[in-house]
Amino acid sequence: MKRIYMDHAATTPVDPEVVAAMLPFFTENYGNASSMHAFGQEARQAIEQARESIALLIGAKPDEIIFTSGGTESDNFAVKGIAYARKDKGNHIITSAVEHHAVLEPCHFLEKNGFQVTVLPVDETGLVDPVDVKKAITDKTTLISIMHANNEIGTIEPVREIGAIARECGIAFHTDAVQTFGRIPVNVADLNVDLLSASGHKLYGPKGVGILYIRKGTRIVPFMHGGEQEKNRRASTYNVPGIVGMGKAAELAGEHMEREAARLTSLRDRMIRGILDGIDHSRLNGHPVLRLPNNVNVSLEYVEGESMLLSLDMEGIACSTGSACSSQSLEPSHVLRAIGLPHEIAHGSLRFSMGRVTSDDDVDTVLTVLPRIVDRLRAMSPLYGKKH
Amino acid sequence: MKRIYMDHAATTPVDPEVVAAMLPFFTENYGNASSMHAFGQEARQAIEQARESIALLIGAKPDEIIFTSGGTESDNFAVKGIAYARKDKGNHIITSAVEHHAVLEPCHFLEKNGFQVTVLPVDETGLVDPVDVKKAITDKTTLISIMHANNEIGTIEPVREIGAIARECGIAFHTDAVQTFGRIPVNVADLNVDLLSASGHKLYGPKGVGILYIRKGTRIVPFMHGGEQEKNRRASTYNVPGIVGMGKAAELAGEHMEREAARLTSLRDRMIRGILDGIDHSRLNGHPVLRLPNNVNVSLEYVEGESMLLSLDMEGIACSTGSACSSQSLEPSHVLRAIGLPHEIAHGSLRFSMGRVTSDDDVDTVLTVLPRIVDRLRAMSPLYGKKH
Amino acid sequence: MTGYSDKVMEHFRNPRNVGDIENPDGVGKVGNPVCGDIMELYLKVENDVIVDARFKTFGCGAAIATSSMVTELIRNKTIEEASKISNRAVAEALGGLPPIKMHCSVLAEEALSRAIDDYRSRKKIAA
Amino acid sequence: MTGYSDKVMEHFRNPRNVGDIENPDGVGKVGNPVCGDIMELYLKVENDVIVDARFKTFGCGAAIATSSMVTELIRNKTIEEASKISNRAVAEALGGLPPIKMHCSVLAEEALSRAIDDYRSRKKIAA
Ligand SMILES: Cc1ncc(COP(=O)(O)O)c(C=O)c1O
Ligand SMILES: Cc1ncc(COP(=O)(O)O)c(C=O)c1O
Repeated sequence: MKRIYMDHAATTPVDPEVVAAMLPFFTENYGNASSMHAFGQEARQAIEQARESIALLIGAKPDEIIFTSGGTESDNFAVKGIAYARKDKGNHIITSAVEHHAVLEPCHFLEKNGFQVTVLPVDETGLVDPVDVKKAITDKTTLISIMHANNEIGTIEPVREIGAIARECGIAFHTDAVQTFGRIPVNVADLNVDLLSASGHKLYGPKGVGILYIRKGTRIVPFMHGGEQEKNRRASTYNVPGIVGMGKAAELAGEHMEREAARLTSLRDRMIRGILDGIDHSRLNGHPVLRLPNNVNVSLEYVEGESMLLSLDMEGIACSTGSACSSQSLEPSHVLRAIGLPHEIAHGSLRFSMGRVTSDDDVDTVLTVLPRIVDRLRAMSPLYGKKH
Repeated sequence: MKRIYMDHAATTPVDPEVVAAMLPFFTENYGNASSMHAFGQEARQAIEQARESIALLIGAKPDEIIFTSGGTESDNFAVKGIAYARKDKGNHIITSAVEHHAVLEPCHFLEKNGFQVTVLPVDETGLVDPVDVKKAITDKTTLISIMHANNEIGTIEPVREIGAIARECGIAFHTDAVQTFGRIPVNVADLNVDLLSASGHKLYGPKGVGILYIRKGTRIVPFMHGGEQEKNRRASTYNVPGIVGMGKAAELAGEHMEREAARLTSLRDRMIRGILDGIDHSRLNGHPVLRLPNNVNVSLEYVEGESMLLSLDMEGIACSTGSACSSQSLEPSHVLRAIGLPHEIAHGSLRFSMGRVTSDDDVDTVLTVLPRIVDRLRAMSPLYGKKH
Repeated sequence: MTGYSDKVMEHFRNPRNVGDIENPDGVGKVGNPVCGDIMELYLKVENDVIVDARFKTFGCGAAIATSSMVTELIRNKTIEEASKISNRAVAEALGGLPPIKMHCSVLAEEALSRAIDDYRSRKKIAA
Repeated sequence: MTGYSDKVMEHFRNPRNVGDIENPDGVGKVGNPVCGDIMELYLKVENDVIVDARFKTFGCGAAIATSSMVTELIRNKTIEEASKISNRAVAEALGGLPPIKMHCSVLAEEALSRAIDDYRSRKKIAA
């Protein structure tokens, strides 16, 4: 059975070129990049080269890039770091209901420690309205954090407009670009952002490494306290192979992105049409156009997501669901609830996220297999039986 | 020129067996370990196996081990996580003057946010006195953090005794075991610890991965907020290759540790004797006996550390120094100051830290090369000239 | 989340006794769309012995497997015997369930007990 | 910290003009053991021209290299010319210094200016 991986929003395979770039830094050039000796300096140079590749990809200066352990750390660093750095100016943060937990949970932590958080709603396609952002601003607002594109439903937010509002008001603006970095153009000047998070493993780089872009002149309190790495802004021994890998992945993304985004967009639209046409009582979640090129998120009514996911997995197809049953909370995805889906429809959602390996044939396979699975499960469903 | 790496306290090469264990998880079993599909489950199983290997090495239960991005994160997590979890009970933390910055800096951060910190002094060998710990305890004390062994001078602290005191008083006890994990026996029951930090790259594992041991029943506030990984205690996509690598490294450490510690101890003592006998005005820093098997830290009077380090590097020998000149603060190492070294002697310190690749010949080379370098630099030194 | 046992997967793959029963002697319906699991259990009873049991379930893999297993466990049992089957027994028969899925076995137990209650109250009325 | 330029390493490896001068015409001593850098600069001056310059330094690679470079730069210069040599000039002559090492070049400039002051005050007394 050919295995079909349709979960690139969760993580991606590491590109073999990336692995090759990383390998020498495990066993040969293994120095600590803070060390003065030759072993250390080799490592240091490799890090600075990676920093340049990444800066280039997003239109930043190299010393505005700080390496972290991943998207979650970058988000925690940005949110807490700005909140603490500006706590003399104010204690109010604005974010949205569809942010990743890596932004929402740090906000909740801060709420328990004296800060105030406004969580903006979204429309039924998942869009934040810049007007809402503007209205939510008070003289205590120090940070706005709105993601670039949503990881579940793929909706691309009006970050540029929100950034302009933030800048006008002198408020720091952070965007979680974990899902867009290396997939669609991301430019910190165009987007009007002061801080931007990205993660290596979402773009064919290794897990356990990420970056936070911090615009020059933006004061921030460190999140990872300790040694003097990253000019005292992020402590811990440099993860040299990880950083080199993310640098290489950024380079490759720069080369592939444009062609790949176009290719995926057409696969995506074919797949969406195929599902909506081929399965009755199905609907698309997220925005039809302002959408990540690789994201297909659908709800198949009267069936539950995990049982579809397992059935697809038995046929070698890997995807994900926003159903309660796959989370510890037993609550369906906060994103699907934020766009107003009734619980039972949220429970019946599937996300297919495509990538470099995804072929036309893979899409055909999904379009053949999925309707069969939905039929079989609907035949077992007490909800479906009632209505047909 | 043969290169001799004597900086294993800073970082170690990754064991080729560890790299081999990691490799499949980059390009083949690349799933996100939180995913339900087969790709995810393969990754999940590998993580649980690594967790078991590590638990076994330190006498813990697997679900008491949480994976982090390294020693710094584990220390931040332990210190802040306990402080916040117990802030209703008290706001006082006890630590020592020789802790790694990854413990001291989180303490300073907390001090700025309403907590109180007592930093205990050490004696001239670097030992914390358990009696001092006992005296420092108040009814507001919620956490004691004392390292297992010091990374600069190698002194092994009386953790077991301090742990007993903490337990008696119902205070959480954390130890930073980054330098001992996998090098000398570490057992969480023997050491009476509630929390213990370790890092992969200090024991022939990869950089960018670590663990925090948290004794069952110890309440802690997450440090990395976000997704539901690690039972809601540490968010971020699992760094599968890194975790697998650390697991393999722990396995190998279990096999090698005893023999290796004995071998290194005898190399260490020969090297210390060789330096003290071969170079006048030299002295050992740290405890002569309660000492990491691989640590040699000496002060060579009238010469500055960095200039020795560079000279050694030119001869292919990599080591480190506690001299001001290698740090951004231009202050000599806080550890060397804490053991009472005058500034000029602190500036003249070198640390050689040995490892699996270190041979008898390597030690001989250092013992031949170092005196020559010291002579040459002393001939340039205005301090030496005066006295001889 | 952790994986399912082979037995769970086997029941998920080939669920036993899917469907409903015309003129059932007892029906148990539990759960609701909000929590993501709905189970309906149908019994055919002769002389206080369950001669047929069928289910319809909207829910995750564990929900479907536990529904399937519970129908297997109660077939050819007396009502008295069936009423003693606990959620743990269902989970054990499946080779265990991940902790966060134990609620599915609870749901199955509830469906069973409702169906038995229903059977008993119908019998009372008929009597 | 970042690495040194090749020129710095070359001067560190082969420092020029190490030592002191018997009966110097000017001496500049700066720094102290606390901050980790001590520099002593000795001048031999004939007709207001520096005919010999030597140094002794306790300090890091940059401290030794800047000491070496400053002695090179001032040799065969008039006192007037030498007094115009700035710390930046020393750093530039070395192909630059890492930012956190710029203080070493400042120290070298200070040593030079003290040595020149010393020379001038001796001359005044002798005159
Ligand atoms: C939008 C978004 N933000 C943050 C994260 C967290 O990144 P990481 O898993 O690298 O910590 C993810 C992915 O998990 C994501 O999709
Ligand atoms: C004692 C000690 N604690 C903490 C750390 C930090 O570990 P890491 O560099 O993995 O973050 C180190 C090493 O750098 C260490 O030696």
